[in-house]
Amino acid sequence: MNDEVLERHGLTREEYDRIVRALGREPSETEIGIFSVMWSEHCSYKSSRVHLKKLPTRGPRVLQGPGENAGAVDIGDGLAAVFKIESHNHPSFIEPYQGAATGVGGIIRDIFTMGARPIALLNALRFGPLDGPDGVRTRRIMDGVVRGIGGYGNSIGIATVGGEVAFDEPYAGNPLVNVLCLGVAPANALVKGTASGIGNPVYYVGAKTGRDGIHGATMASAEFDDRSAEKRPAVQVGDPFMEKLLLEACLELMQTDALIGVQDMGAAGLTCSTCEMGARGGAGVEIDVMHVPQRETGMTPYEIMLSESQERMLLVVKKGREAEVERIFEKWDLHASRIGEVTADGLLRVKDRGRVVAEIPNRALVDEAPVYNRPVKRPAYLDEVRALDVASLTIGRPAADFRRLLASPTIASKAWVYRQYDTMVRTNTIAAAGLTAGVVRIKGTERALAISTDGNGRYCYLDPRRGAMLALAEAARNVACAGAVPIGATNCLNFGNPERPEIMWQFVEAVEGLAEACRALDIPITGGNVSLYNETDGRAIYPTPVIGVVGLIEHASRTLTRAFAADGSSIILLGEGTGELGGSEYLKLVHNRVRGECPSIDLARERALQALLARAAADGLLLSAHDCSDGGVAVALAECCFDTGGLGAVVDLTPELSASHENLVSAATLFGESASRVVVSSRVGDEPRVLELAATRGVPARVIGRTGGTRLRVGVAGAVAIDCAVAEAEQIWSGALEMFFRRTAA
Amino acid sequence: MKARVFVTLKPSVFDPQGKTIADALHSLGYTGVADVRQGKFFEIDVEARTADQAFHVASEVADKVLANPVIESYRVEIPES
Amino acid sequence: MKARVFVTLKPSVFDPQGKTIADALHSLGYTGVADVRQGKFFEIDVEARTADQAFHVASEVADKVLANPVIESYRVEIPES
Amino acid sequence: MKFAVVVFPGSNCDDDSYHAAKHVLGQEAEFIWHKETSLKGADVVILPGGFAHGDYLRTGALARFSPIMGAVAEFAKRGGPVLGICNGFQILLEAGFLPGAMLRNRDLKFHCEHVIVRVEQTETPFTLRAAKGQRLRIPIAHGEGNYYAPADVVQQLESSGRVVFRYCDERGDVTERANPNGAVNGIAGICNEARNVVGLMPHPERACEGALGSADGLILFESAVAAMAQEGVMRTA
Ligand SMILES: Nc1ncnc2c1ncn2[C@@H]1O[C@H](COP(=O)(O)OP(=O)(O)O)[C@@H](O)[C@H]1O
Ligand SMILES: [Mg+2]
Repeated sequence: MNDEVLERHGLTREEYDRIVRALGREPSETEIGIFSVMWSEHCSYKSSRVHLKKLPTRGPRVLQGPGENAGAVDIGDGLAAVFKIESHNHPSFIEPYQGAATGVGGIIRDIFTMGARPIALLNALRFGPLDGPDGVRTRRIMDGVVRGIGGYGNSIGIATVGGEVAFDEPYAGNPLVNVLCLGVAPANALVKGTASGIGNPVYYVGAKTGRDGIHGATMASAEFDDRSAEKRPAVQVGDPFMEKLLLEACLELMQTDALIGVQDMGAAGLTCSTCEMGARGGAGVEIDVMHVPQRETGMTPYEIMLSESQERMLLVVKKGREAEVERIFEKWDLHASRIGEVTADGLLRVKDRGRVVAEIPNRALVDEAPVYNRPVKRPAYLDEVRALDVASLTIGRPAADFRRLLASPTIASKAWVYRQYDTMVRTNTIAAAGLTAGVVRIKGTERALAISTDGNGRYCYLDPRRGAMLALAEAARNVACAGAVPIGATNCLNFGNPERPEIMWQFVEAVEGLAEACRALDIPITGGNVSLYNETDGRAIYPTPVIGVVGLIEHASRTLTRAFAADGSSIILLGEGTGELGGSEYLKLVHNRVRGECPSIDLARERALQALLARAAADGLLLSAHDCSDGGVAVALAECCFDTGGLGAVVDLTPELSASHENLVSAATLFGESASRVVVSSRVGDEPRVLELAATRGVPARVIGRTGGTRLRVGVAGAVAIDCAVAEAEQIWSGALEMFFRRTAA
Repeated sequence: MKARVFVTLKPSVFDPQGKTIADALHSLGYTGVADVRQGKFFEIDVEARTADQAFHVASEVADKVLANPVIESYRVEIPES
Repeated sequence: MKARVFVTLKPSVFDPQGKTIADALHSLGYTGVADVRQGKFFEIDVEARTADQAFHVASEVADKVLANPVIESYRVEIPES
Repeated sequence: MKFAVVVFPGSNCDDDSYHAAKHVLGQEAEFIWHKETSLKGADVVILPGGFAHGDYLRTGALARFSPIMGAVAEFAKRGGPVLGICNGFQILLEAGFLPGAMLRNRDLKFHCEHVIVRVEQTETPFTLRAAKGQRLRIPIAHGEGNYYAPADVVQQLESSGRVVFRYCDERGDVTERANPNGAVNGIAGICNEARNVVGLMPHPERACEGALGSADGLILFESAVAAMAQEGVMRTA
């Protein structure tokens, strides 16, 4: 086998030798293709697998951990929440609309293949700055991504209830598009991606197979450079209508007991679905590509096996039930094609008109894929960036900085984004988009699910271990602010090239930090996705773990949002800051520095805070809750005033000194991003009970002010630092993003 | 001067829109319709003295704004008036 | 046989897409572009023995399905092959 | 009272209309698959939101060829109340039940948000319980809701009192700013000449419970129930 062939397939010489050993002979071309996609980083997790094992995945509620199409947790009433996050970074950079749209399509399939009805979508996005040298391109990418997410999700009729958008230079050449889907299934009827039962027929249903996306999985496993343009045909066009038909037909089929297993054909298409289903069931799968519906003529078995055409499913059904299955698909104008059957020999056998063109043990493709424990090295940049010389900062007026922060795209309202998403279809959305974590009620029960995604690349750049902890803590805190108890998490790990020891170090640190935080907060990881090689021309993104947390609200009617609810309520700050400015939005925006130590976190205290929130919400003691994140307590207070019709607040904060300079005190107090802090409000008279609850749990809590009037007044130790009409602040905040797009085109 | 730009998905790219329309036509009894592909088409009014010049501007615009070269190809025509 | 159907908004109907593209082109410095109108264009593969027959089928399809007469007009072309 | 909710393959607000009719209102409700040819004795027909047949060509363009549409036409001709919501409205336009057509929103963006509409006409089965000029806070969720009709048709709609809903601001004024999509004269919904077929872009079925942010949409469903009750009285009398 010559090097050129291996390089084209992204295989090393050692990997090739392994293939020969697994087969006991030289592979055919089709077999090389099959191995190459299954052993690609994207499918095999070969660089990440040893580390992902460190994540806690078990818990009393976990019904399905990692390994299936999606994870699942028990939510009572005989139901399961099924959810997973997935990245579509590379395709979205090449073709923003379709890349993002097909990302949404892919994650929805992962959910309904589990037997769940998808009820909510979220998206976590990272782009470069909207202005500056790459501004035009970035705006075009963002516009396309947002339209693509909406185009797919709105059509298929799944509410997009949340997400996040942040902007930073390292994403200019490599935006991140992570999408999360949440569904609900009967807890005792989760469907698996398993092939079993010798002689059971294997069906193919959905769109026809074309040459699109061949080697998409391999593309997602390589860096970008100026040659990437050649790999472009890997982008596909999404067909939400087809997916809607598949969704309804599959859910209808799952009402019968004719189905053994199902998996969607995502990355590595037919190859991945056949061998993974076989491997899970300990069975063989034999198919003849002749029966695979084809869109183009003259496709080779190689092309058919590697195609990543969208909206296709593979099903194994019970022998003797074929007519019933076919009838359900016909109802939805879908044609189910029988392409093969389950065998006893554990092999993936691919035939072309009866002639065998590939014959590989399923285990060799799936379980025996190479695993690397890649070298790690602490990056040299760390010592330099962690040093923050506060004395060198020229401190301005807090009131002006406050306005600038409100207008910063990362902090400003994302209404321009989510107004383009259908946030309410299926009439489950309790907390309107933008108000808090997404909250969807579960019809037929008293309950609701809250869900949030979070991740701060800047923190992780400064300290990937702590940054990952902070990401999980923030996501969990956000659902806790809605009044929910966090019950499960999913994660999307976006990093650079793992073959560079410095990147690998970031990765390992982040995974270990996440694992520690999950254990401390008692939130199991039920699944996720790893996206590596997020680099363009050798420049990596910030290490960016994005964490999605699902929380359970026992009484949907007790759901909290961030907006102050009434004039004259008491404002209480739960938790306390230490004026930490390292890695903050303030430092970046006002002083153009990405430096310092990212905020510290005490996980035990975080857990106590979240438990306190759930309890106080359930007891009806709170009127609103909002966590302090980007922009610190000042921005959090402002956000509590927004969407209230202009309700103001008067607040006085205790100065936070920490180690910082004296002239920095008010900035640090107002804009520092210390973790584990939440602004809540309660009726006058209820605050003693809130404070008492907090005291018993060891959570610092203090009444800091009261709602009322039409201005937001924030003092630090009695000296007024911010005094701004809410209407004015809200106008800045809500109009900032839109300004960038006003004059851009379709 | 008028220029026309036709933007179509590249032949290798799946066209769900065309496919859905073709399916609908079949179910309406137009069985003789084998295939439909849907594209976009733009009529552009450009200030230009020669057809060549108009062609040039329209091509540039098509390349930069109207088509995404990753999945689409385009064709420019200057109709004789 | 191939037939092409062009569907355009009637002149009396405002075309927000064309307008947006024209604005974008202006902001990109293409000041010579006076006006843009966007339409749809379909390539249909019809079983037909003569160009006339193909024209007939395509026109019917355009009339019944592809264009909405309230806002759109259409034109059918059978390109010489 | 029985509501029929027609299900096209790409309908996605079918469950929502069903839920509103059945669980919020406590009426009977039944899904009718688009390939069927009978409405099975329904009293009210709802064409729900969604993207009926993918809508890649034009919204609602292919739905008029669905087998059920013959029965819907029959039902409408006999005076039965038909409500088209969002995609359902688009289908009613494409199928010729109502005049006009939908263009893309003037800013080319999909809009999902609460808007305010003013009830212009109460002499329809879906507004009879509302007051003229009453303002309803109801969500929209569409990319193509920019209602258009030739000037003479608009003129006729206006003069015959067939504009049923109009986008307005909080004070009830019809302004450019309050118009989310560019619809001519701020038109959000219209009815046919016989006034029994109503189409509107906003989603009343999404505004039937306070927990979802507004219950203002309920009045359309309650009106339908009242209308049928009246008719029942008339029938038995
Ligand atoms: N891409 C997006 N899609 C949908 N909703 C979004 C998106 N980005 C932000 N939001 C919503 O805007 C609100 C504010 O987001 P963010 O500032 O990240 O919240 P927080 O700081 O509380 O985590 C949240 O309700 C979030 O769900
Ligand atoms: Mg946040």
